Amino acid sequence: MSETLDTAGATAMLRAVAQAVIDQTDVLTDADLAIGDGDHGVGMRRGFEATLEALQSPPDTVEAAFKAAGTAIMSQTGGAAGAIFGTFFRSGAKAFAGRDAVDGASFAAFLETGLEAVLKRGGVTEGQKTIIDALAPAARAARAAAGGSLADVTAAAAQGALDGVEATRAMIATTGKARSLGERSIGHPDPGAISVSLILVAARDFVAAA
Amino acid sequence: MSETLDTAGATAMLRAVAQAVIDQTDVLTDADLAIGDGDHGVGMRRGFEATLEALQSPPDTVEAAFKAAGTAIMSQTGGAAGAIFGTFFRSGAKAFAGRDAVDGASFAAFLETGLEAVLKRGGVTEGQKTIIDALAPAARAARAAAGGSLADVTAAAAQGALDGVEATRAMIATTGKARSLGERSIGHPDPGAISVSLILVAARDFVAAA
Amino acid sequence: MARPAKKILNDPKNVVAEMIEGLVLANDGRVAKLPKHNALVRTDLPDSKVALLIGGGSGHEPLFHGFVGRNLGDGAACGQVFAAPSPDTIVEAAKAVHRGKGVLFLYGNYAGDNMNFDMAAEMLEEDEGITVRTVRVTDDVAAAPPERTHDRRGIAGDVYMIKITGGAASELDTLDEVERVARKAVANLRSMAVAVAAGSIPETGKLTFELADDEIEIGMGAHGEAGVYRQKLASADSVADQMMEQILADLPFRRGDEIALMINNLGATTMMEMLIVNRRIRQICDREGISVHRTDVGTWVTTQEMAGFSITLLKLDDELKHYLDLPAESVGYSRM
Amino acid sequence: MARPAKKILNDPKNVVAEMIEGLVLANDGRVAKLPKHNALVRTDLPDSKVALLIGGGSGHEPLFHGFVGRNLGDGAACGQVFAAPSPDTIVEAAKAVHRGKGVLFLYGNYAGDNMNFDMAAEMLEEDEGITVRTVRVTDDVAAAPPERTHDRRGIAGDVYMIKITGGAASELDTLDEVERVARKAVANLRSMAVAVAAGSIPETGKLTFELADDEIEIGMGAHGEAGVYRQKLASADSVADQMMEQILADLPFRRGDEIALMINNLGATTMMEMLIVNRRIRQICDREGISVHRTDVGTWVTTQEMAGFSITLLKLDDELKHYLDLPAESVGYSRM
Ligand SMILES: Nc1ncnc2c1ncn2[C@@H]1O[C@H](COP(=O)(O)OP(=O)(O)O)[C@@H](O)[C@H]1O
Ligand SMILES: Nc1ncnc2c1ncn2[C@@H]1O[C@H](COP(=O)(O)OP(=O)(O)O)[C@@H](O)[C@H]1O
Ligand SMILES: [Mg+2]
Ligand SMILES: [Mg+2]
Ligand SMILES: [Mg+2]
Ligand SMILES: [Mg+2]
Repeated sequence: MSETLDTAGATAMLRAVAQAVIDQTDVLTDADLAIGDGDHGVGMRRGFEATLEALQSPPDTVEAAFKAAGTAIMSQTGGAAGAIFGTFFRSGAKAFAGRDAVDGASFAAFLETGLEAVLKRGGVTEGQKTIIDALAPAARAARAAAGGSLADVTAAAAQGALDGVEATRAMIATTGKARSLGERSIGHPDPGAISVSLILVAARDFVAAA
Repeated sequence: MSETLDTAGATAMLRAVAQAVIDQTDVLTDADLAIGDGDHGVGMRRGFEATLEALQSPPDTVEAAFKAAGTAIMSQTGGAAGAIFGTFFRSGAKAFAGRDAVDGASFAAFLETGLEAVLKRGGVTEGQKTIIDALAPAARAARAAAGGSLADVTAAAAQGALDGVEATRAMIATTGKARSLGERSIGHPDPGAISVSLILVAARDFVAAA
Repeated sequence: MARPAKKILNDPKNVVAEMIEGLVLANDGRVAKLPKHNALVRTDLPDSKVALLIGGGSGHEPLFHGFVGRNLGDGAACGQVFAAPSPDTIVEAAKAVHRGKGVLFLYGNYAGDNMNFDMAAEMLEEDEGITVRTVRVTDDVAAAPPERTHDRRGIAGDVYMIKITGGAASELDTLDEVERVARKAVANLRSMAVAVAAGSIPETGKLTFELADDEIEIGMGAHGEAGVYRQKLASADSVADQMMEQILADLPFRRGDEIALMINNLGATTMMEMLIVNRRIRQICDREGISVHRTDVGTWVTTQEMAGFSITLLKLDDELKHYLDLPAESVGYSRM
Repeated sequence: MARPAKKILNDPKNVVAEMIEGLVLANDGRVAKLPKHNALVRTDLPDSKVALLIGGGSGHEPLFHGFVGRNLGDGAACGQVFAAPSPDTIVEAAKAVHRGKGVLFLYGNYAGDNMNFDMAAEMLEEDEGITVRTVRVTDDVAAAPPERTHDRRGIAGDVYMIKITGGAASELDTLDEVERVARKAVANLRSMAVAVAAGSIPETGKLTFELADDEIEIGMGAHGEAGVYRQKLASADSVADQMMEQILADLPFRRGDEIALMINNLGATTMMEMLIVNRRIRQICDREGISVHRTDVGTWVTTQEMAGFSITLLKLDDELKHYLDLPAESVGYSRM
């Protein structure tokens, strides 16, 4: 288990993340069918397949790797998820500016920077049953663990996201396609939040195995 | 059991015939769904409901009663059946011209006159899996029994029609909506032929009970 | 035939009358209903013209009632769902559109329509002294072999027939001439349909045929009459290939021909599917050296909620092109 | 969500690209596709005009790609099925339609569209110096209470918005003026839908919601988003009554108002049903003293093969009427 990831390592991690999301296309489809329009799975698959392709040519820096992922997602996913995850990776990438490796602290900063951009773009706050409800607790958990190793930070972030997904079950959607369900949205986890957890769990597992 | 039907009796018989066909709407629907477009039942119902209405005002003559039925059918049934059964009753009615009652001989003449008009109108011959394949044997059987009572003639006609319906099962449709089924039409009786049998069975039963 | 149809209707026995009432209201006064019949007539008919009367069973909306308008039908006689109109309705509609130069009857070639329109024609000639000519649409290549085109059904080709004959009936002065143009058009017209799922008649509420979840039927008729064969659901390209092979060979269409191309929705098919099929058809036309003068992709000749589509090719010459390209406007079909 | 969809397609991943290829081929050269994006642009754009860019997720055919043409959209940015287009596609489409007088973005109010179009607008202003204004369609009264119209979805009202804004963008000289007309139109626009059966996304092949055989959902959104309530299948008249009650009360529409009326097929509904509903709507309008300037009954904003329809009312004044009634022609919408 390495303490940091260089550009090649970060690229490999992003590839593992992409594959993990692609593998769960059907799970995301079903989650979005339950409270949205059913396209979240295929949208995420398109975006992360484009990410895998974009990362074929090795990026020069960690920042470039994350930005390439975000750009691929933004241009191929479409919909709310494309805008949000695209913004998340592209803006979050700035946390790695000038750094040649990902460590625990920079990973936590990545989550915070990405979260901030996403909050601004989407105009929602916590509790509206969105991506934010996985991302915000993940970022907080990562910050709390930021003194530790990259493994500690990714583990904390993943757990924060998973807890966040669970918490979305009890929420009433007040934005996005699920909004009109009102109370009928209770009981179902938010699809976008599930995607956040898939991403962070894959990152944790990659770091743990690296 | 009376030997002849006067105008009121003929009108009552036509009403009984109409009701019998209306009662079998679903049977005709299913028969037409199997090899046609499924509208034969509702078409016959429309025509014979209009017949019942037309016969509310008592016709002056037997001929007028049959003609009124034919006119109602022709204008309300629509489709192939409207043209054929409308023509059949309207043209067949001429066999009663100048007569004040229906007897065995005139009923046989009615079937023959109606058949002739229908053959001309439809341009088909026996064996093409149509109304003709019930009507022609019915007319022949009626002619053979025409020396007997009205009861004999209607019974013979009904039996001829029923046998005709059975025979249509083995035929390949070469006209109408069933034509394109080709060999797939084998095994199914012709819907229009079934209607002929319903009409003549109801006539037989009315005469037998009168 | 067990699955029930699911529709938002009032009394199913009144569908045709209520539908025509709704259509007249949607039409901004340009068509009127005859008081006692399910028939429509243009309100802006010129004093003198060859009249075009179209019609047939209902249930194929927007055909026929939606095709009454300038350079289209002058009137329409509408039957109940899938049932030809009765002679009296046709007679009254013909009298209402007649403007002194005779009436052309244009309708699909079905036993019921043929008999009812023929009876009406006889009545009109005998009782009213109105000259009637008849052209039957026989575009469905699936319905009979090429040597028996008179046994073929009329399907989506009705649209191009109404468009061309409507134009000819606006510009040409005699019934003879209008009939000549219509006969030329029908001789140059070929169509074929594929069904994916069945439609239903409101009054019975029953689907008109059964098709397995993974089956389609090539050559299905406009009332659910049997087609040429059933097969497993296949790709858009391969379905288009099969249909085009039969259509092209039938006329036959040859290198250098110029055509109008119509892809018509049988009811419940997505436009996406039809556009994807259009893409393939154009690849085939390019390969065969056939040029496409114009394309119509839309919903014009339906079989209630049947899913599937038809492909229609019309071989053009300058005269047909002229009438086809005239502007037209109606509830069912508008083109500048 | 178990019943599989049954469609004639090639690889479901390519549906949007193939559909756009088919559409361009059907369009007689009047629109072109951008080389690297699922975006369409008119080929006959004048040198100087305010540009109207429309767009959104695909799957609502003929919206949006079918609404590019004279007096309609100048271009369209198309996403994947039910997914807003990405910022880069929108940027390229905007650059292609821009003719020196700024670009108006007109699209339905959904989180995904809002974010992607906003990002594109920022890029265009910052990187290209192109002025962009945005008008979001919010006609669905089922989506949020009247005090939160900014939370409402855009559904079939898109058609009247594109028609009016397209006309205004042809005749008016400044982006300000075109935006003003569009804002007035959207403020006067109200719609509501009813769903009878679900549609599906080609890539998943799954129906987007479940509805019992005897149930309908009033207020269903254009991607199958939940409506206001579910109820048993009811008569056309009572369904029209319920929907009209909510629509009329919302603006509210008042005695003496003049409206345009649209009944839009969500995909698989028969035109017969819509015409029967039109009949009832006109009875209601008569009773309420609302006059109908024009009616459009057809298939313009779909949810794939969803069955159901929507009702749209637009309150008119002379200016809106003028732009609405301009002739327009495109694959999806033509009116003389
Ligand atoms: N304004 C927003 N801010 C953050 N996340 C959002 C917002 N709107 C929607 N989302 C997220 O997007 C997810 C849906 O993504 P997706 O299905 O790809 O997009 P769409 O809603 O356009 O179909 C939701 O589950 C929710 O988590
Ligand atoms: N040319 C014809 N002559 C006699 N009977 C015919 C002819 N064509 C069809 N039929 C009869 O009409 C019946 C179908 O009637 P119907 O369903 O009412 O009409 P349609 O075929 O117009 O739907 C067939 O079963 C057949 O018996
Ligand atoms: Mg979604
Ligand atoms: Mg029938
Ligand atoms: Mg029929
Ligand atoms: Mg979506």
